[in-house]
Amino acid sequence: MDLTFLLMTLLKIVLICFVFAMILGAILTWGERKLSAVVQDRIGPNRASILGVTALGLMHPIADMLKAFTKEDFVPAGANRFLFAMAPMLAMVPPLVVFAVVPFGPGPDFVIAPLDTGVLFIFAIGGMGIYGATLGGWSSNNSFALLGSLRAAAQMISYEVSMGLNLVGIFMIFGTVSLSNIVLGQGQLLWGWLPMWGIVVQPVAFILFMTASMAENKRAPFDLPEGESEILGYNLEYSSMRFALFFLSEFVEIVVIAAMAATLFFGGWQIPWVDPQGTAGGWITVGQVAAFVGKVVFLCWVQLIIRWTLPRFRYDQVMALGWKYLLPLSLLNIVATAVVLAML
Amino acid sequence: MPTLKIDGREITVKDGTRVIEAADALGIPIPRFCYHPGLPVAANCRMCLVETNRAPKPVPSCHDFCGDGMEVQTATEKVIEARRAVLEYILLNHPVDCPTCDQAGECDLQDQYFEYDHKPSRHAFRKAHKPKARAIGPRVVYDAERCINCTRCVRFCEDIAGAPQLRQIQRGEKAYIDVFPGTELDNPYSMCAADVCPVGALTVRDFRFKCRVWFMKGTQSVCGECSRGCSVRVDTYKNEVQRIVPRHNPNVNQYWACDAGRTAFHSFDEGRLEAARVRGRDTDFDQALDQFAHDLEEALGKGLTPAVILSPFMTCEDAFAAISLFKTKAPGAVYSIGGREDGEADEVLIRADRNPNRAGLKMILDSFGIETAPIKTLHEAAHPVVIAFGYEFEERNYAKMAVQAAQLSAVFASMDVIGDVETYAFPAVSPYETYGTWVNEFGVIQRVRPAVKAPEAAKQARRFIADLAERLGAPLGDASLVGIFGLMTEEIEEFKGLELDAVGPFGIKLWEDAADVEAETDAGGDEAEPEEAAKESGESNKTDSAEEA
Amino acid sequence: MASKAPAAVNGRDRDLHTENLTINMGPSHPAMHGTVRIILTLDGETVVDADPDIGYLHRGFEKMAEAGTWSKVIPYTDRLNYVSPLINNVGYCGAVEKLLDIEITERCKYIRVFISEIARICDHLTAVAASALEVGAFTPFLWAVQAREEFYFLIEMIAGARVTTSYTRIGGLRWDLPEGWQERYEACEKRLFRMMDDIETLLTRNRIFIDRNADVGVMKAKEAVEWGFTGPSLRAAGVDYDVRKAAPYLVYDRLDFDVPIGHKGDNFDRYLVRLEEIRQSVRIIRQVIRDIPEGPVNVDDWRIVLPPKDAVYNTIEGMIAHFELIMKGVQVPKGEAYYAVEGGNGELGFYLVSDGSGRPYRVHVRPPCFALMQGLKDMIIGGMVADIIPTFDSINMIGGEIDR
Amino acid sequence: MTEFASDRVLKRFPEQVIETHRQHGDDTVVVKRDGLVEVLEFLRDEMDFLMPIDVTCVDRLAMADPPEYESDPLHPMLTTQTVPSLGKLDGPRFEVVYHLRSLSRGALVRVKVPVDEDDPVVPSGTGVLKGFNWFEREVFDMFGIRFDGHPDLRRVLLYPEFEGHPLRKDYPRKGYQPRLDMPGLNGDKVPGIKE
Amino acid sequence: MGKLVDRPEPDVMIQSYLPEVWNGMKRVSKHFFANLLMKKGYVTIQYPEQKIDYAPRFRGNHRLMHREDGTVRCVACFLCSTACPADCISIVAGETDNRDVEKAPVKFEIDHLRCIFCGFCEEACPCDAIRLDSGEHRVPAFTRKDEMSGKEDLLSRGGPSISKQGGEFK
Repeated sequence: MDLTFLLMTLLKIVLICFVFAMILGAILTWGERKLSAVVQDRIGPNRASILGVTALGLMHPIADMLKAFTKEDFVPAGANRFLFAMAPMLAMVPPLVVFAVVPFGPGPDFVIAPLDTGVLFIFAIGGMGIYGATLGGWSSNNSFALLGSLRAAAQMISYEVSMGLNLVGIFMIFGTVSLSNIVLGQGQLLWGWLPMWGIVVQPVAFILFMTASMAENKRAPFDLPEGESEILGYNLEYSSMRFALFFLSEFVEIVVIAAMAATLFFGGWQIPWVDPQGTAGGWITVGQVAAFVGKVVFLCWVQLIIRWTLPRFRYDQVMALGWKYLLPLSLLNIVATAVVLAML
Repeated sequence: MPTLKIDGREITVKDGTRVIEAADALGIPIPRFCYHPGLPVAANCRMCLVETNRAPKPVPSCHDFCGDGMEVQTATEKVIEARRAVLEYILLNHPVDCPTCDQAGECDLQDQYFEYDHKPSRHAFRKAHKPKARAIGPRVVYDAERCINCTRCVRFCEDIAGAPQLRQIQRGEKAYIDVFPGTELDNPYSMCAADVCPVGALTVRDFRFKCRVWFMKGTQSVCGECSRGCSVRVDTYKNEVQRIVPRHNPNVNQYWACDAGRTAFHSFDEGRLEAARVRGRDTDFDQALDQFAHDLEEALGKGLTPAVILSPFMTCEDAFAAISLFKTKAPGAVYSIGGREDGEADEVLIRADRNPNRAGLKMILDSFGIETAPIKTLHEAAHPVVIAFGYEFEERNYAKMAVQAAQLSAVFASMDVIGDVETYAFPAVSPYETYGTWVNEFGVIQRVRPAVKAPEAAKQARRFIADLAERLGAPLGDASLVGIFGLMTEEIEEFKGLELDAVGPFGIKLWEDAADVEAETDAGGDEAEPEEAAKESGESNKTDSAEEA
Repeated sequence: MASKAPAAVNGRDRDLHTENLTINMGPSHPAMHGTVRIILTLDGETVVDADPDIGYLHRGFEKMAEAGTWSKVIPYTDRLNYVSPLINNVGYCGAVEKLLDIEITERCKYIRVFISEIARICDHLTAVAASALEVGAFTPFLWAVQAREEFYFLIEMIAGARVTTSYTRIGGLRWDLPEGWQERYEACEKRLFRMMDDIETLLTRNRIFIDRNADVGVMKAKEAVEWGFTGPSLRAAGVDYDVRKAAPYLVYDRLDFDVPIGHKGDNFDRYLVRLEEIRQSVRIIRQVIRDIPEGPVNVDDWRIVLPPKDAVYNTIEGMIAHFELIMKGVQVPKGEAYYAVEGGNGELGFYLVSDGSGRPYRVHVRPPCFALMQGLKDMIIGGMVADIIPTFDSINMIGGEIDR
Repeated sequence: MTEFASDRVLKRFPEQVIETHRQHGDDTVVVKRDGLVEVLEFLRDEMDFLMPIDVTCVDRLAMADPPEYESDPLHPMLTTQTVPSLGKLDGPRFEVVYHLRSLSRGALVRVKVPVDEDDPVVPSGTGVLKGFNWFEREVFDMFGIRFDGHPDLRRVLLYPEFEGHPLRKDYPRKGYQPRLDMPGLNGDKVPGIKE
Repeated sequence: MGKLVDRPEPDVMIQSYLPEVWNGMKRVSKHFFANLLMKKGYVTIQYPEQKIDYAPRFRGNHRLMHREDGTVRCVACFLCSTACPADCISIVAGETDNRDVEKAPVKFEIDHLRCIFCGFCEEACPCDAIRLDSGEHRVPAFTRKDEMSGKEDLLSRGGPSISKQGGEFK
């Protein structure tokens, strides 16, 4: 482990986790407001400015951040202060860590830690996210927050299962759990012309994965843990920066989901028919990284559009959906994949 | 005793009763402008036309006497049309003045137009122009355009005030009321001339533009300007007295009151004593009373006899409470009655004695068997302890001298008139803020009610007498209005069998004497009214007592 | 916190020892409009007991109304159901006119029908939009509010204010309809139908929405009648009752429209009934535009309506009538009357008592929400916490009306 | 013309009905207090008046003679009394008013019950139609009339600590209520929670 | 008989979630792209820079009208404060030197914290002196004192009155 490697890794961590994920997450807060506004025939955020530059309202995330920093950090009476302070961090860290294994471009240079067990790492770390919501709700000493955290725990655990099972088909097809290898695998062509992307070979798994991962992320239509009109959510008692962390973690998680979906189902950094092995270097590599970013942005957009289209489920309906529909369907998907693979 | 039918209802009246009076007694509404129960009949407005079986065309009901077997219809088509026509005619030259007119709201023309005509104007010509807003007297303004020439004011000045100063001049649409050249409407009852005006032609200068009449609340009270004690209504707005108008009372003042009494309220808010004072320093009321009680007890212990100066502005209850306290605590006390000096009497209402309750005080003192010492010589005796009550000390020099001569003195007054010479000064309520009864010169007991709320520091006399009594160890018992009135009915001969609630708006005559005959002369009015009014008062009295308790 | 709960809720036997949770839902809860508190006893997410507590917006309307003249009550009525204030105006003035025993002019009747239906559209739009909002769909809400905005502009054009309209007067109206009201209305209608199509695409056949609303908050017909339900909530239960048909007022008996009724009385039926009622209202307005006669809008009696300004400024007769009406108010003869109109949420009744003076002796409002709220308890017990919100919304309780 | 419900009630309960009238077309029955439940049940069962519309009350106190706004005969605009008179009323002070509607008949009926001030109790109509529940609570809240047999007679619009019954005519228009202490608002310390 | 509403049957299309979600997303995306690319659908008003015109009947800030000579048309008849349900107008009347007018307000104050803009004062005015048709809405202020509009303030928004003292046929 030489110094260059260390420095490079650090640089990658900073670039990917903090620059890419955080900035994209922050921009997404603007994006969500702007998108919802446009959908609803409004203009949306466009007022905050630095020296008269509004940049379509892109200054708003900065303003929001400043506001969050300067607001009173309120801890309710009777709260467990330690856990109350811990919870937002617990919520924030896992989605950032997940980026360690996401390949942004061809080759090991574009991934922080090219683990062979990448997907398993993601599940392992992603499962940690439950603690943030659960502890945050429980430690607030508020009945509504408690209800929210209970919902969060139940929902996230339930969907973890089907989310994992969805991807088994992908593993079976590509024969690996390393994300880099899965991406390389998607560079192949089916029948000589169709890129063998995950969405092509596993369309059902893609829909199920998106559903499950959005449920995992507690976003509409699965935003029951923070259903603002019913129980107000596990983050009810949070304010200022702590709330901002919860808020930001949600958006970083959108990026994570988009990145995972792009990697697993949309060929990662692959541009169809162009340099499937990722060895070309030069502008092609740049284009491949850009393709990855583009796919991530598109998938983020899809998630946002869904958020602004659908009403919210009810708690029992979410559980029913998770256990009665998604899980059997995922299992069915595995069986079908296995059968097809066996037949081929 | 003719019996007649009005709108099918039968009534038997005295000979010489006018039809309009009979209708009033029955409660059948007949509109009128020129007719006034207290004035001679002129029958010139024609508003009160009714149909009778005695004449082919409508006749003015204020002018026609009731006859036996007469049948009167007050609401036939013909009558209604006649009223409408009369109103249209009256309004022909009436200026569009309601916004600037003080009468709006109590204007007979407004009410009757709304009730009996309420049709749009058919008039689209220039209106006749006449002098506007002329000050025809020191207290009255005349607007000729608004005048409907009913001549009520002319008749009032001639017949009631005894000062024929007004006259109608010109004729037809040019007619208007004026004073004789070089004279003014300055008789002491000139404001009543404005009162009787059914429209806003004559308005009171004192009240001019001060307040709109519909905002005001009226309180039935008694005028304290002279010993006649005219029944008045005190109109207030936002806890301020705006004006005083006479109230009908056949026992006392008929429909009238003098100008002096009606403007007297201005002086009662000047120079109020704002806080209790001990030797010139403002002090808390209770604290001052504590000290005073202590000092007084000490002085009485030394055997000093106090002199008590009562004021004829005190209500009977207050005086009674004071006397009964000093009677028990200081049996040898000397009593004297202060008050204002006599003025000149006239033949209408004003009496020489300018104090409202001297008769009541005398009655109470008599019942205790107390001889009063004349106030003018009180200071000569140099009483060491002087306790003075009073709303107003016109004879203040004498009272002041007595107070100055004393070692220990206490003044209970609404106004700070005696100067800084006393040991103790306690703020009291003014006559417009007090509950109680006054007895006038002719023995009519009437109730005084608070029209405005007293300042916080000021207290009703019997309240602090009760407090003082408690501190002196001789509690009065029930110190409320009803309680003390109950004691008075037991103690005082004239009050025997009286009930506070029975003292209606007209008061109760306690004794008959020669002076009554004079007041009786122009008694008129309708029979129904006393009954009605008594009923009314029953209600209000009950409320008052409840509030007071 | 803990309270005794039945051993079995929803037929589930408990095998674990759990305690019920008592929580205050509201008054500061986003779905409770800041005006209601429901004291909930929860077994997990299931509602075991509920006690709605109202009164947070109580302003003493009925006491205030006794203070002034009869006309001075009109601005207060704006603040009853503040989503459809015009209907309140119409209801109150209709009640006073009933006491006065006067017949208002034909044109006035048609205009009152017109403004009532506009207000009803606003009211239903709000309720429908909020029913989406309460289950988390924000977009349809804002679309609906945009369409409602168009109607508010129309109302502002007619009445001079969007919400605090105070448009009707005893015996007539403040103004006749303004120039160009018809064109403005056409624009509104176009926008309305476009928006309704959008909303229906997003909601009506969406399974998530149906799941949230269908068979939730069910109120059966018989129960609904017994609770005193009126309006869309009653009709959704399948009872064909509409004040406009049952006791026609104004000119509703001359107009042709259907009363939509629902199948089971659940939230989804209430949503559908409201959507259909918007269409029926449009149908009524079309007929009003076709039939509305020319003529005066105020009754020809200066003792009831203020004289025209021209007469007031220039003639003493007008001036006096004006003064008398402002100072003393309309002199309403002694008596009592109950007058009901079909408000946005049901039968909006005014029970007035006059003692013969110029002031109301007693003004009582029968707010439709009041009866709906007392039935709410039955609708939410046994359901889940999340069901309270759409159910509470679908009865469309308006704080200003229920608390008065 | 269909028959009026009030006529049927009068025929059926001649003892209990005080009077019937149809002022302004509103079908009205005035019944004695004891007969209220019977009449309501009769209306529900035999006349099909199934829908409870409204319950309210009228305090007739200010209708006492003379009324509150009694004016001076010479100056009619001026009120001579500043407080409502507490005069003697002819008849009971309160009138509880029930409105019911029949869907099948399309008719509305008003049932009025005079109640004395000294004994402001009325049998509850909730046993007949449960929809009267909150309306009766409101009447209790605003007028202090108790409903005998009401399952849940609490204040509904006002808070439990409220003193007096505001829609009574002797309750002042600008009245003030005593301030209440709010438990648990001293600092951040909530009872029962350890720091 | 009422008309039964059309209640969608839960068929496969509905049961399987996706078709309707897809339809919804299509409609939402339609709004998204239409607004983004053509920028026509926006309803937002950029308020302080951009204002919509109020209807001519809009009841906004009060104004006091004046006569030809610029003096206030109001004669302090108090009808507006009588008609005001919110009790927000306070007037003090006084005499003027102009003998034709006699009476004018010395003080005319509107408490905008109490005012509910019902327009009853405008309706009650017998002299066309007070109007609410200034077309401006009330702008909030920081202090209570600023919410009181005095005579000068109200006059500054005023215009010539259409009514004449004493009427047209004087």
